[in-house]
Amino acid sequence: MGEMLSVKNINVFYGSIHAIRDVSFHVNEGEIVTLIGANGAGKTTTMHAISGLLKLQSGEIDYCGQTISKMEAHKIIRLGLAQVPEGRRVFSGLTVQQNLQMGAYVRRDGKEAIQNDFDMVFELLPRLKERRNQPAGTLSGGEQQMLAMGRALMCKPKMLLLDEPSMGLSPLLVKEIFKIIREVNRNGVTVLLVEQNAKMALEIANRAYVLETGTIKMEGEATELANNIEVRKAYLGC
Amino acid sequence: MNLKTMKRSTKSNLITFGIVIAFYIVVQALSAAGLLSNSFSGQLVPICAYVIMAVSLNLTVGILGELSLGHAGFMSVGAFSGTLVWVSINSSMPQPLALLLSFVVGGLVAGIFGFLVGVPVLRLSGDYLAIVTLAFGEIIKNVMNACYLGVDANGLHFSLKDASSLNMEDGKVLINGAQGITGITKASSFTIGIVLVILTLLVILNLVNSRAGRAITSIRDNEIAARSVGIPITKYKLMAFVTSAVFAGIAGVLYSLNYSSLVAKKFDYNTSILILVFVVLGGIGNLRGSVIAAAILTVLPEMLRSMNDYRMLIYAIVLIVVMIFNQSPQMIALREKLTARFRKDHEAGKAKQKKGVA
Amino acid sequence: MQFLSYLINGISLGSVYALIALGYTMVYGIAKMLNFAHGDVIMIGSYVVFFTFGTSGMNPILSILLSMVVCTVLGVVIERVAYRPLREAPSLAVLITAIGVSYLLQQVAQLTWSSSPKSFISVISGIPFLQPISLFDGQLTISAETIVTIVVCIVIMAVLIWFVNNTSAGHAMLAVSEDRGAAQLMGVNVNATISLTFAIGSALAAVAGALLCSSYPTLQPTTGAMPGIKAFVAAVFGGIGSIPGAFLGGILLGVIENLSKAYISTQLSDAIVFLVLIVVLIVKPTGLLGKKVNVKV
Amino acid sequence: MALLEVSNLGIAFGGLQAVAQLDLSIEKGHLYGLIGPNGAGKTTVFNMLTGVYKPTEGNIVLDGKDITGQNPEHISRAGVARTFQNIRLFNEMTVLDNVKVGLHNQIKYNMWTGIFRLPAFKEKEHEMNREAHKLLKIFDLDGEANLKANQLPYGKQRKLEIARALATNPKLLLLDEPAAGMNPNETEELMQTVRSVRDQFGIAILLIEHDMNFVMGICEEITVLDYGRVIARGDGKAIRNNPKVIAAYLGGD
Amino acid sequence: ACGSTATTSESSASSSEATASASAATGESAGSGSYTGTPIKIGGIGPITGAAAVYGNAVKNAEELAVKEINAANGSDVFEWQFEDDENDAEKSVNAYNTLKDWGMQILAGPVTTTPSVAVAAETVNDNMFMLTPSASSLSVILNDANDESTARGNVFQVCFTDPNQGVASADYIADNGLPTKIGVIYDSSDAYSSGIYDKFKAEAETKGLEIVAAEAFTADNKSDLSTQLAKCQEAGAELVFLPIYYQEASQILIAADKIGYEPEFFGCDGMDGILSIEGFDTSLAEGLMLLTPFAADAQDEKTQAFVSAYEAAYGETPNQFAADAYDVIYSIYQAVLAGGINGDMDASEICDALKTQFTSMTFDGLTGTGMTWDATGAISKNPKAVVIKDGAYAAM
Ligand SMILES: Nc1ncnc2c1ncn2[C@@H]1O[C@H](COP(=O)(O)OP(=O)(O)OP(=O)(O)O)[C@@H](O)[C@H]1O
Ligand SMILES: Nc1ncnc2c1ncn2[C@@H]1O[C@H](COP(=O)(O)OP(=O)(O)OP(=O)(O)O)[C@@H](O)[C@H]1O
Ligand SMILES: [Mg+2]
Ligand SMILES: [Mg+2]
Repeated sequence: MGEMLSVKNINVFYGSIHAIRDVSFHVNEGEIVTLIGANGAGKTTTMHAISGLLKLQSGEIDYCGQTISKMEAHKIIRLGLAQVPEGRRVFSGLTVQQNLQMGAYVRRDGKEAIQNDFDMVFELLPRLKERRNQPAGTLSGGEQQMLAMGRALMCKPKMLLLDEPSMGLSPLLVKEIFKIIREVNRNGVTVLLVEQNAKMALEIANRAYVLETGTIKMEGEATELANNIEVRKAYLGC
Repeated sequence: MNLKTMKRSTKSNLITFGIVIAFYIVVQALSAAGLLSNSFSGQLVPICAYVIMAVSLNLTVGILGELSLGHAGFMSVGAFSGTLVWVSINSSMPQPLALLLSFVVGGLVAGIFGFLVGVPVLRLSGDYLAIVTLAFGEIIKNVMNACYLGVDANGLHFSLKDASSLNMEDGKVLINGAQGITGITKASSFTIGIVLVILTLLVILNLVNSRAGRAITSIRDNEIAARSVGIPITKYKLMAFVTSAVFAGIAGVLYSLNYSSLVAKKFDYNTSILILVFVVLGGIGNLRGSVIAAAILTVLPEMLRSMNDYRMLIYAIVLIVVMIFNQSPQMIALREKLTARFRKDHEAGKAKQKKGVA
Repeated sequence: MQFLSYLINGISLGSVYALIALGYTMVYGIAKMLNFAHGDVIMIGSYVVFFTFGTSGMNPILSILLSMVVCTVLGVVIERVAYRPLREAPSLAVLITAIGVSYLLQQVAQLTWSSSPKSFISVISGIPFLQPISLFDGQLTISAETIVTIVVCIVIMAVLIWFVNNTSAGHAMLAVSEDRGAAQLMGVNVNATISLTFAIGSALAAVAGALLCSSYPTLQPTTGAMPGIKAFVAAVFGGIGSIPGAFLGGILLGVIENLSKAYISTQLSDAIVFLVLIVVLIVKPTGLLGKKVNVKV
Repeated sequence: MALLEVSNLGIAFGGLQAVAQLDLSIEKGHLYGLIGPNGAGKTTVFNMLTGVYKPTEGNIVLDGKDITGQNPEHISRAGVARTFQNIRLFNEMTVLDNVKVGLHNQIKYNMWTGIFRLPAFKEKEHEMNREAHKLLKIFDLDGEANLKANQLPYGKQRKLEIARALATNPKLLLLDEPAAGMNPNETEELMQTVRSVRDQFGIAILLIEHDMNFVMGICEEITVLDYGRVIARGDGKAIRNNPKVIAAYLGGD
Repeated sequence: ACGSTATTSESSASSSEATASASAATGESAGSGSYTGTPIKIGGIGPITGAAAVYGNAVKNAEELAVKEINAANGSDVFEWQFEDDENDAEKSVNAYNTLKDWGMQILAGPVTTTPSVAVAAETVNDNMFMLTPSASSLSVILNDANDESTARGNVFQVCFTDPNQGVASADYIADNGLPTKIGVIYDSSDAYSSGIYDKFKAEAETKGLEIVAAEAFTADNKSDLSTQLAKCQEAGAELVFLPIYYQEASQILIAADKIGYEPEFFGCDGMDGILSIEGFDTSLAEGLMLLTPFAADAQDEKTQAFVSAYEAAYGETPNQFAADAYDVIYSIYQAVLAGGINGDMDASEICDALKTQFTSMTFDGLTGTGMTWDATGAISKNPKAVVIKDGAYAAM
C-alpha cells in the first residue's frame, strides 16, 4: 500500500508567529495515523495546511501523487480529502438536514446513493435524526460535534482529517465515535486523526507522530509509542 | 510587565498628540512666513472639524463596533443649535464667552440626540442599527430643511411649513428652511479647531484606555461574554454613543461658524459616508489613523483640482486603490514581508560592518 | 377613491423599490456586504436601455436583455477587481470600496453621457399589448408600468426563492453566507459563488433600471443613488437576506412614503417614512420577515 | 442554608422540554459535577443559572436572594461566574485586558477619572494589573499577557476563560467542559488548578465535564441529567456503578 | 439654486436693438481702442460634478465661449479664465474660491447656485473681490441680512432676477393676465432657490387675491415620484399649477399629469428653461406651458442665434438660460472693463471698486435682456416677460 498523503518539511506562519517548522510525515493508503501533541503544538495548524485553509510558507504536500499545497480548499476536497474541523464549524443557520446535504455538495453519484448515506449517518448518530429539522446553531455542543462528523461522512471521502472528533462527547459517544472511525477505515477510508484522548487514539491507530511546538518530536508504530515512557508521561498521564 | 503595557498605550497617544501639535506649529510657521496658499489655509478649519468627526465616529464604529451611517445628523443638530446660540448672543456678550457657550450648547444638544438614538441601539445591532442611524440622519436633514424659525416683537415663531406661516411682523428669520441660517459672523479659527481636536483626542483616547473603554471594547468583541462578567451593556453602549454624538455636535459648531451660512443639506447621508470613509481608511479602531486619514482625504480632492473634469473620477479610483492596498490581507502580508526583509538586510548590513571593523 | 389612487401610486413606487431591493438583498444576504454601487449599476443599465431602445429604437425586450448582459459583466468585473481582494478584510473595508465604485460609475457616466438629464421613454410603451388598467370607469387607472413591475417582482421573487432552496448553487450560497471557511471545506468555490451572486444581482439591477426609469423617467448619472439607498432600507426593513422580506419592505416603503405625502405633509414625508421605519425596527428588531438568529450559548 | 438553591427548574424551546423539574442545592466551598449525555440539558442549566435563558418554571435562589430570570449582568454581580462550552473570549483584546474586563465590578473608578486621568486612575489601574497578573499566573498565562486572545491555542483559551470568570470574584463558578481539548496531563494539571482555586478562593464550583477521570477525580457530588431530568445523584463511586448512568452515559465496558 | 428672470425683449425689436448693443459694446471700445492691457484673470465657480452638474457645466461652457470670443475679437487676450468645481457645496465652493485666489483671480464670475454663492459672497466682501453671479438668485447672495436692504454687500452683483422678484413677478403676471386664480404649487422644499421663490410667490399671491389651494413640496430625496403631489393639486381643484422648480422635475410632472389626464395650466420660472431640449422628452407635453424666462434658445435675434449656434458647435448641446446668463456675465464685465478703463495690472480690490461704479451706472444689453441696470445692492432690474410654449417653441405672449 502506497503513500496517500505525504507532507514534506512544511512551514506555516501566522503573521510573524512561526507555528509549524519543517514538519514532514506521511500517511499510507488505508492507514489510521494519529497526530498527538500538547496545546499549541500545531496540530490544527497542520490540518488546516493540508485541507488548504492555510497557505504554506514553504514545503510541499502531496496527495494521491499530486501536489495539493498550492490548491484551493474547495478543489482539495473534490479529491476526496475531507476534514472535520476543530470547533465543529457547522452552518448554524441551516438545519441538521441541510448541513448534511452540504456535506454531500461535491458528490455527483446520484440522489439515492446520497439518500443511502443519509440513512447510514442517521443510523450511526440517531440523535441527528431526532433533530434533523433543528437549526444547527441551537444544537448542544456534542450534537454539533456529531453533526460535523456526519457531515464529513456524507461526502464519501477517500481520506478523513479529524481534528479532535471526540471533543465534548459523552464517554458512551466517544466509544461510539472511535468505533465509527474504525468502521469507516475498514471500508477503505484513510484517516489522519488529531486527538487529545491519545490513549484511545493510539489504540486504533497504526502509526503516530508526536508534535511539539511546531516540530515532529517522535514517530513510530502506535503500539510502540503507546508503550514509550516519554509519551506515556507526556500524553497518556500515566 | 504592566508598566510596559501602560507605557505602550500612553506612548502611542503621545505620538498622536505630537503629530497634531507638530502640524499646528508647522502651519503657523508657514503662514507667518506667508508661504501658505489661500486654498490650504481655507481648509484648515474644515480639516479640524472632519478630524473631530472621524475620531468621534471611530468611537462608535471602531471601539463599540456598531456601524453608524448617520453621524452627520449629530453634526447637523450641533451646528444648528450652536449657531443659533452664536447668532443670537454674540453681539450682546464678550466673544470668547459667547463662543464657548455656542460650543457647549452644540455639544449638549447633539449629546441629547445621541441619547435618543442610543435607545434603539439597545435593542438593535448590526445592519439594523446602521439603518436606524441612517434614518436618523435623514430625518434630521429633512426636518431642518422644512424648519422655519424667527423672532420678532412678540417672541419666537416656528413653523414646519414655510416662512410665511411664521406670520411675523418684520422680525428676523433665524432659520429659513432650506436656505438655512445666513449672515453668520464667522468665528472659527484654526487655533480653536486644533484646541478642539486635542480636546477630542484627549477625552476619547483616555476613555478608550480606561475601565469604561475596556468595557465598551468587550461588548464589541463578545456581548454575551461581556454580560456574563457583569458589564452593564446598556450603560456603556449609551456612553459610547452619546460621547461620540457630543463631539460630532462640537465639530458641527466649529464647521458652521467657519462660514457665513449654514444649510441642512450639507449634513446628509453622503457626509456621514465620507466620515465613515475616513474612519475605515484610517483603520477601524485606530484613532490616530482617523486623524491622518481625515486630514489627507479632505485635502486630496482640492489637490486634484488640476485634473478638473476628471477630478472626482481620480478621487474615486484613489479611494478604491488605497483601500485595497492597505486593507487586503495579501497586501498586508506583502508589506510585512518587505519590512521584515528590510529589517533583516539592515541587521545583516550592521553585522557586516561590525566584521569590517573587527 | 382618492385614497385608492394614492395607495396605487404608493404601490407602484414600492414595487420599484422592491425590485431593486431584491437584487440588493441577494448580494447583501449572501456576500454579507452592502453593495452601495448597486444603485449605480442600475443607472448604467438604464442608460443602456435608453440608448438602445429609446434612441435607436431597438426592440424593448432585446434592449433589456442587452442591458442585463452589460450589467452582469459590469457587476462581476466590479466584484472581481474591487471587492474580491478584500474578501478576508473587515466587511467595512469592502463597504468603502463599494462607495468608491459608486462614485466611479457616476463619474464615468457623466463623462460619457454628460450630466444633462435624459427623459426616459417607457419600455412598456414599446410593447403594444400592455395597456394601463382603468377601474371605476376611469376614476382610477393603474399604469401598465406598475402592473408589469409588480408582476416582474413576484416572478423574480419566486424564482430566487426556488433557486436558493432547490439548486446546489443555491445551497452553496446559503453555506457561504453562513461560514465561508466551512463552505470551502464542503467543496464550495466561495469566489465563484459570490461572483454568481453578483451576476444575478446585477442582472436584476438591469431590469430594475429599465422599470424604474419607465415609471420615473428622468435619467441622470445620479439617478441610481437615491433609489439604491431606499432599496437598501427596504431590504433591511423586510429583514436582511429574506427575499420575500425585500419585496414586502419595498412595497411598504413606497406606500408609506406616498400616504404620508398624501395625508400628512409633503415637506416631511422623508422624515415620516424613516420614523416609521425606526419604530418598526424597535418593535421588530430583525425586520419584518427577518428570522431571529438565536445564538446557542 | 445552601449557597445556591434551585428548585423545580425547567425550560422548553418550542415543543422541546430541554430541562424539567431540576432541583439542585450547592454548599459554599464544595465541588459539584453535572454530567449527562449530549443534549441532556447541562449547558441549558448553566444558561438559566446565569440568566442567558429565562426559565419557564421553577426558581433559583443565591445566598437567599431570588435571582430567577434576572439578566446576566445582575447575576454576575450577585456572584455567579461561568465559562462557555464554545469559548467566548474578547478575541481582539489582549489576554491581560480580558481579565481586566473581568475585574470591572471589583476595582472601580468612574468615567471621568478615566477621561481626566485623575490620581485614582493610575492607582486603580496598577491594582487591576496586579490582580490580573496574579490570576494569569495561576493558569500560567502570564507569559502570553500581551498576546491577542484569539492567538492562543484552544487549550489556553479555555484557561483564560476561567481566569476571566474568577476575576469577577464569584461565590459560585460554573465551568462548562473546562477540560475539553486538553490532553490527560493538561487535564491533570487543570484538576489541580481547579482544586487550588476552590481552596484559595473558598468558592463553590459546579462543572460540566465528559472526562470521567476529571469529574470523578474532584467532584464531591455529581448530578446526572438525561433528557433534561435528573436520573442520579451522588459521589463518584455511586455514580460510576449506577446502572441507569452506565446505560445512558458511561456505557459498559 | 439658480435662475434669472429677465426676459428677451420682443424678438422683432430685440434683433435690431441687440445688434445695436453688440456694436455698442465694441463701439465703446472703439473709443479707447481695443483692449491692450495685461489680461484680467476671471474665475468661475460652479457644480460640474454631482446632481447639479448640468447647471454648472452650462455656465462653464458659456463663460469659456464668451471669453474665447472676446479674446479673439480683441486680437490680444482680454481675459484669462479658469473654472473650478464646487459640487454645489458651500465648503467646496469656498475652497474653489481660495484656489482661484491662489491662481491670481481678479474678478469672480460665479458661483452658479445659491447656497455656495452665499458662502462665497461673504468671503469676497473681506477681499473686496468683485463677484457677479449668473444665476444665484437669492437675496442673501447680495445682502448680508436677506430682510434688510441696507446690509448690501456692495461688491456682489447678480445677472439673474432675484427670487423675490421672480415670485412676485409670477404672481403678478398670473393675476394681471386673467389666468386661473385657483392655484396649486409644487416646489422643492430642500432647495433654497425653489423654496425661496415659493415663499415670495405665496406672500404676493395673497395680496393679489390669488387662492393657493394646494402647496405641495418634494425633496431631493423623494423627487423620483411626484404623482402624489400632482394628485393633491388635482384633488384640491387647482386650475393652474405653479412650478418654481428646475426643468427635469418639471418634465416629470408634465409626464405624470399626462398619465392621470390632469390638464391644468402650468406656469414656471426661469429654472424651467431647457425643458424643450431634454433628450428624449416628448415636447408636445409641454404645449401651453407658460414660463418667465429671460432667454429663448430659438429666439430670432441674431445675437441669440449667433450664441446658440456657436455654443452648439462647441459643446453639442442647446444652451439653456444658465448658459445665457453666464454669457452675459462675461460680456457685461467686458463692457464695464472697457468703459472703466480697467486692466490686469490693477489689483483685485481696485478692479472691484472700478467695476462697482461701472455696474451701478451702466446699461447693458445682452442675451437675457436689454437695458439691464444694477442698483447699489447689486440686484439687477429687467422687466419680466412671460413666454408660452407653442408647437414646441417659445412664443411671446
Ligand atoms: N490565528 C492565529 N494567530 C496567531 N497565532 C495563532 C493563531 N492560531 C494559532 N496560533 C498559534 O499557533 C500555534 C499552534 O496552534 P494550533 O491551534 O495549531 O495548536 P493545536 O495543536 O491545535 O492546539 P490545541 O490542541 O489546543 O488545539 C499556537 O502557538 C498558537 O498560539
Ligand atoms: N436555543 C435553543 N433552541 C432550541 N433548542 C435548544 C436551544 N438550546 C438548546 N437546545 C436543545 O436543548 C437540548 C439541551 O441542550 P444543551 O446544550 O443543554 O445540552 P448539553 O447537556 O449541554 O449537551 P452537551 O454535553 O453536548 O453540551 C439540546 O438537545 C439542544 O438541541
Ligand atoms: Mg487544535
Ligand atoms: Mg453543553
